[in-house]
Amino acid sequence: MGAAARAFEHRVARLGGGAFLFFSAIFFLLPLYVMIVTSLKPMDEIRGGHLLSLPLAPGLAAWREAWSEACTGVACEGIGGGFLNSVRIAVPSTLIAVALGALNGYALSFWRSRWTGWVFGVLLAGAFIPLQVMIYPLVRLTANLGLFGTLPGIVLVHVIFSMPVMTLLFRNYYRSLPRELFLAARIDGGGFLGIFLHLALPMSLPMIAVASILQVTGVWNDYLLGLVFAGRENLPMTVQLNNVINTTTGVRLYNVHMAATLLTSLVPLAVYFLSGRWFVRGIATGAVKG
Amino acid sequence: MRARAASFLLAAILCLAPFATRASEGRPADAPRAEVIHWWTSGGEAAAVRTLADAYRAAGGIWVDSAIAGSEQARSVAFNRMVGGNPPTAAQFNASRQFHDMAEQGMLADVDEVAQREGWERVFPAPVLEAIRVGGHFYGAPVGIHTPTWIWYSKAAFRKAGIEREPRSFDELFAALDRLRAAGLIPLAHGGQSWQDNLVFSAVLANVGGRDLYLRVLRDREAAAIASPQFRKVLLDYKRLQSYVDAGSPGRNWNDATALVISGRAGIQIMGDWAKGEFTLAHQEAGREYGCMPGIAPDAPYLIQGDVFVFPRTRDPGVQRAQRLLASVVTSPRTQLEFALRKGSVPVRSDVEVSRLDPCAREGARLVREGSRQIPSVEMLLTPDQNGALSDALTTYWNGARPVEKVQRDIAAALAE
Amino acid sequence: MSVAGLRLRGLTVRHGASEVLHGVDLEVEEGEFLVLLGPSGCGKSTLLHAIAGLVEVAAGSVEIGGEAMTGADPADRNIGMVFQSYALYPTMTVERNLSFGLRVRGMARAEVAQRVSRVARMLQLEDLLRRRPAELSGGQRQRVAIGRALARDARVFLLDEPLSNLDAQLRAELRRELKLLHARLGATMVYVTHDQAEAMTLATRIVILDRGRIQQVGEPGEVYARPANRFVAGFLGSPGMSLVAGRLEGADGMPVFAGERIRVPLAGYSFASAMPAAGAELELGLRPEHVTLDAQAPTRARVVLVEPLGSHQVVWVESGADRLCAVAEAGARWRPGEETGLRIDAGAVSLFARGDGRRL
Amino acid sequence: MTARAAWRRFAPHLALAPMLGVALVAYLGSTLWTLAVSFTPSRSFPVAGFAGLAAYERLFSNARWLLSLENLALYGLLFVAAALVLGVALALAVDRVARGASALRTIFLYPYAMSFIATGLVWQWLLNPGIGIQEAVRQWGVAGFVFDWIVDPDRVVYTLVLATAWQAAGLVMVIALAGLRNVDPEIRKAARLDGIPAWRTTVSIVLPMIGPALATALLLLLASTVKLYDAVVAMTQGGPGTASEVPAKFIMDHLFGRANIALASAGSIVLLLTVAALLAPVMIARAHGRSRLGGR
Repeated sequence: MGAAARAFEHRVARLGGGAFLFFSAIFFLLPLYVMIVTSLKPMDEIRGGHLLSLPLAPGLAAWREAWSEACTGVACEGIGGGFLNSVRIAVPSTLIAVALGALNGYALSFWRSRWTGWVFGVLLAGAFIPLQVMIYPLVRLTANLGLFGTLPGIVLVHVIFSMPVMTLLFRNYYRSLPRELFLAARIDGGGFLGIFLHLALPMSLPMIAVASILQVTGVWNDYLLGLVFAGRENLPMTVQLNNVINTTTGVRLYNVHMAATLLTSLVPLAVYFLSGRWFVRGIATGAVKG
Repeated sequence: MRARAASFLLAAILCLAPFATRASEGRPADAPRAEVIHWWTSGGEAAAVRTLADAYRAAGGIWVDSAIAGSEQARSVAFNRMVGGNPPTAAQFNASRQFHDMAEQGMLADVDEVAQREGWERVFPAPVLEAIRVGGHFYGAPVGIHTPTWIWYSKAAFRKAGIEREPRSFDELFAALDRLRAAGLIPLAHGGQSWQDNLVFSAVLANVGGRDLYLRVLRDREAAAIASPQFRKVLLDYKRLQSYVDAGSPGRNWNDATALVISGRAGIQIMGDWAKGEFTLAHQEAGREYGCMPGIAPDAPYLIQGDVFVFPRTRDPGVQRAQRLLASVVTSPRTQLEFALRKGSVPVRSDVEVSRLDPCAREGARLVREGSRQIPSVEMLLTPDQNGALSDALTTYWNGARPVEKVQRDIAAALAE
Repeated sequence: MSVAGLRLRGLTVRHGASEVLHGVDLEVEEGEFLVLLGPSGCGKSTLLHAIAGLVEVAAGSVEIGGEAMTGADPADRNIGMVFQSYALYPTMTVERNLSFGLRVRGMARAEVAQRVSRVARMLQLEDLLRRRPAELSGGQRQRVAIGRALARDARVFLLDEPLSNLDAQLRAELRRELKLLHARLGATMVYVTHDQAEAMTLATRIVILDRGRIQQVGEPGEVYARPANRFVAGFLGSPGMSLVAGRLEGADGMPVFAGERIRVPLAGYSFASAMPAAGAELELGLRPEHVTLDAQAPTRARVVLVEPLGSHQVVWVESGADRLCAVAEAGARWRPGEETGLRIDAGAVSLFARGDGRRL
Repeated sequence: MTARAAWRRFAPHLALAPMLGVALVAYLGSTLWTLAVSFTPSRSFPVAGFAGLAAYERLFSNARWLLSLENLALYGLLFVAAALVLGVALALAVDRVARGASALRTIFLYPYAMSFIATGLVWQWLLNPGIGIQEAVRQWGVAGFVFDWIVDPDRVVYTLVLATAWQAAGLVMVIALAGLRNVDPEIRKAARLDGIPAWRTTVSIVLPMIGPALATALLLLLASTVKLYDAVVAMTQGGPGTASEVPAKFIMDHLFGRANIALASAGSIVLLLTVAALLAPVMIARAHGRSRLGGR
C-alpha cells in the first residue's frame, strides 16, 4: 500500500469516527432535547405541533407549576416538597452503603476465610433477583424490626439492595492493590480497623467517588422502594413525580410532566455532568478487573 | 476548576440533610385523624378528593392525604402497610372481589354501625351493596360510581362523515364507523393498553351479548356460555372494532385517544365517564361539541364500577372513631354530590339531587336510580387473577390474529382458574 | 531486651494440598545476618512470611527471642520487614510511612518524632520527609522501606529481596549501605535473595533452600568451598561447579577419581564420612578457578566458548563427553575449537555420590 | 496478648456480619420464603397449606409467561450485544478524540443517570409512529418513511433494546475506556511498525486486552436484563397485546395487582433457576480459571 493510500485510509477512518460520534451524540441527546422543548411549550402547541419542533412561545410556566403548583393529591404543592425527602433518604443510604461496601470489600480481599467466599457468592447472586420479588419478605422483615415506614427503614432497604454491587466494586478494587502493602501494615502492627481506616480507605478515594455517584443516582431514581418502605412522611421526589405524571383517570399535562421529570433528574444529572470525569477515572483505577 | 465545583456540589448534597418539620393542623389533639391512601392524584381527581377532605374537616376530623398514583401501586402500598403493621386509616379500593380476600382474612374493620344508621341498604344500588358486603357485614364505604363503558363521539366528526343520529345498534355503529373512515377520519379512537382492550370488550359483551350472556360468562363463568355461538359473535364484533383503530393505537394513553375525539380527528371512543374531564378541560360541553351514550341499544346494561374506601382493622379506639366518621362523611348526600361533580362520576346514593350534574352524569344517575339496567362491572365479578388472565387473552386476541375458537378456549381457561 | 535470636523447628507450610515447606529447622543467633538463598519457587519467601506470621503454619514452631510465636499475630512478633515492592503506603508522606507503626501502637507523639528523625538521619531521608512515595526515586523508596522497619526497633528484621527492583549500580551501592547498617546496628537480620553476590557479600551465614528443604547452612566461604550436595554445588558460584562423572579406583592407600579422561588423585581429600569402596560411582565437582588451561597438560580438551569478563575470562571446554568450565587470565587468547589441556587443582575438588548427590 | 490476638482474628468476621446478615436473611431468606410460598395455595395473602406443583403447572401452561421468557431471551441477547458493541465503539471513538472527549463522555453517560420513570414517556413518544421520529422524518420530506416498531407485535422488543441500550451503553463505554487506558500505547506502535492496519490491531489485539473489563460490563448488563421491568412499564406496558411482556412484570402483576402470590412466587423461582443455570458455568469457569492461574 502506498503512503498516499494509507493517508487516505487514515483520513477516512477519522472522518468515519467523527461522523459516528456526531450521530451517536444526536441519538443520545434526542430524548433530553424532546424533554426540554416540550417542557417549554404550552399545552396547545404540544397537542397540535410536532415533537421535535422548537417552541414557538417558550415559557417557564410548566416548570413553575411542576415545582410548586402541580397537584399530587389533595395538596397542590408541586414536587418540590419531595426534594428534601429524597435528600434525607439519599444521604444516609449513600454514606452507609459505601462505608459497608468498602468494609466488605476490604475484609473479603485481605482477610479471607472459607465462609466469606460463599456468602459473597450468595450476595452476588442476589444482584440478579428482581427486587419486586423481595418486597413482601422485606416488608415483613422491616415490620418485625419496627422500621417499616420510617426513614431508617427505607435506608436499610436501600443498603440491602445496593450491597452486592457496592461490595463487588470495592472487592475488585482492593484486589487490584498489591497485597504486600497490607502485609506491611500488619507487621507495622495495624489491626483490622486500623489498616482499614488509615490505609485502605484513603487509598480507595477514586472508588469511593464511583460508588457514591452510583449510589446517589440509584437511590435518587428509586421509586418502588421509596413508595413502599419510606412511609408517608418521607416519600421521595420520584413518588411525587409519579403522582404527577402517572394518573389513571386524570388529565395529562405533558409540559408539566416533562418539567417535573427534568426537575427530578436534576440531581443525578448534575452529579454526572460535574463529576463524570471522577467516575471515569475511578472506574479506570480498578473496578474493571474481573 | 470543575472538580472543585463537583466536590462542592457533592458536599452540599451530603450536608443538606436537615430535618424538615411539618406544620400540624390547628386541631384538638383528640380530633379524629384519618390517613387516607388513594390514587386520585391530579387535575379533576385531586379536586374531587379535596371535597372529601374538606367535608371530613368540616365534620371535625383531620384529613391526612396519602396520594399514590396508579391504582395498583396505591393498593399494593395499602396492602403492604397492613402487612407491615402500619396501616392507613382508610384506603381506596375498587368495589371488587379483591378486598373480599382481605375481609375474609380479618384484616378489615366493618362499618355496619354506619351502614345501619344511614340506611345504606335503602339508598345504594344492589351491585354496590353486593360488592361491599362480605359474610353479612359491610367492609367498605362507596364514594362514587363510575361506568367504564360510555361511548363518546365528536359531533364535528359525525357531521363531516354525514352521520345524522346516534347509532342504536351495533350494525348502525359499524355503519357509522365505516362512514367515518370514508371521511378520512380515525373511526375509533382507542388506546391500545390491555385494560382499555378489556374495557371495550365489556362494552361489546354488554351491548351485543346482553345482560344474560354477560352474567353467565363473567359471573357464573359458565363453560357452555363461553362456547356458545352468541359469545362467538361477541368476540367477532369485538375484533371487528379493532379494524377501525389507527396504527398509532398500541400503547396509547386513554386521554390521548380522547384528544383525538376532541380535535375531531377521530369519531368515537369507548371509555369511562372520567373522560369527561378531558372534554371539559378543552372547553367542550356535552351535547354541544360531543355526545355521550351509556350504551348502544336502548336497553343495554349499564355497568357499575365503584370507588370504595376500606378500613384496615385496628384496636385503637381513636382510629376506629376516625374510620366511622370517614365512612359516614363520604357517603353523605352532600359529599357524594360534590365529589361526583368534580370527578365526573355518579353519586352512589339514589337520594341525591342531581340537577347540578352535567347531562351525561344525569343520565347515568337516572340509570343507577332506575336499577333495571344496572349490572356489575368485570372486576366486581372476577378475582383480580381471573380478570388479569381474561385481559391477557383479550389483548392477545385484539392485537393478533388468533382464531376466535381458540380465544373462546383461552377465555374459558382464564375464567376457570 | 531478651535474646534476639530466632528458632524454627519442623516448620511446615501448605498451600492447599501441596506442601511448600517440609519441616524446616533453623536457628539464627542474635546479631546474625542470615541470607536465605535459592532459586525462585524454592520456598524462601514463604519461609520469611512464615517467620513473620503472614502465612499459616501447618506444623512446627517459631520462636523469636526465646518466645514462642507460632500462632502470634504479625504485629505481636516485634519484627520489621522490608518487601520486594517496598509496599510504601501511597497515601502517606514519608514521615507518616515511617511513623505509622509507632502511631498505631499508641506511642507518645514526642517519642514518635524522635524516632522518625533518628531513622531519617541514619538513612539520609531528612529532606524527603514531606514527600509521598510516588515522588521518590527507586533508591529513596528502598531507604524509606528500610527506615520503616528500623523505626520500630524490631528484634528481628526480615528483608524480602529488597534490592531486586533496582538497577545494578544502585543495587551494589545499597548493598554496601546495608552491610554498614547491619554492622552499626548489630541487629538480627534475615534476608531473602536469589542473587549470589548479595548472599556472599552480606551474609554471616547462608541458608541454601531448594524445593522447600534446607540444603545447606554455613558461612559463605564454607558453603562455597564445601557444598553439601550436588544442588548447592551447581547453584552457587557463577558459573557453578562443573560436574564430571567417574568412579573411585585404587582404594587403599592411593584413591583416585577416574573419569572418562579426567583422573584426579584424592590423597589429600578429606571424606565427610568413611571412604566408599573402590568402584563406587562418583561425581567430581570442580570450581572453574580450580581448572586451568595448559596446552602442555596431558588431559586433552577442546575450547567451546569464551566469555571475557574484563578481569578474567571464563572458558568452556569439552573433554570427551564431559563439559567443564575453566578460568583464564584476561590476556590469554583462546578461540573456540582450539585444542588444549587441562590442569586440575586436586586439593580443592568436591566429591558427590552419584545416587543422592550428597557430598562424600 | 491472647485476648488481643483473638480480637484480631475475630474482627474481620464481625465486620462481615452485616454482609452475612443481608446475604442470609434478605437474599437467601427471601428466596427460601418465595420457594415455600410457591408450593402453597396463596392468593392475596401467603397462607399455609400445600398445593404441590399446582402453581408451576399453571405457570407453564400460561401463554403469557412462556412468551415472557421467550421475550427475555431475545431481548437479553440483543440488548447485551447492542450495549456492548455500541459502548465499545463509542469508547474506541472517544479514545481517539483529542478535544471534547470529556463532553462526549458526559453526553453518552447521562442516560445512565436517569430512570425510566422519567425517560420512558419520551421514548414512547419518539417511537410512536403518529407523533415521533416517523412523523418528523415524513414532515422533512421522506414520505414513505416507516418506523413503527413500537406498535408492531413482532418488532416491539427491538424498541426495548433501543431504549435500554441507550441507557446502558454509556456505562459500557466508561468501563471500556478504563480498560483502554490500561493498554500500553507501545502495543499500537509495535503493530504499526509491523504494518498491521489500525482496525486489525483494534480487533485482534486491543479488544482481547480489555476483555476482563468487558466481563465486568457483561455481568452488569446481564443483571439488568433479568430485572427488566421499568422500561417495559414505562414504554409499552407489555403491549401491543402481550408482545413485550417480560418475567419481572409477570411476577409483579401477579404479586399485587392480580393477587396471586403463589403464581408470582413460582415465576420468581423459575426465573432465578434459569439465571442460576446460565450463570453457574460462567462463575465456576471463572473461579476455576483463577485458581489455576494461581491468582491471589
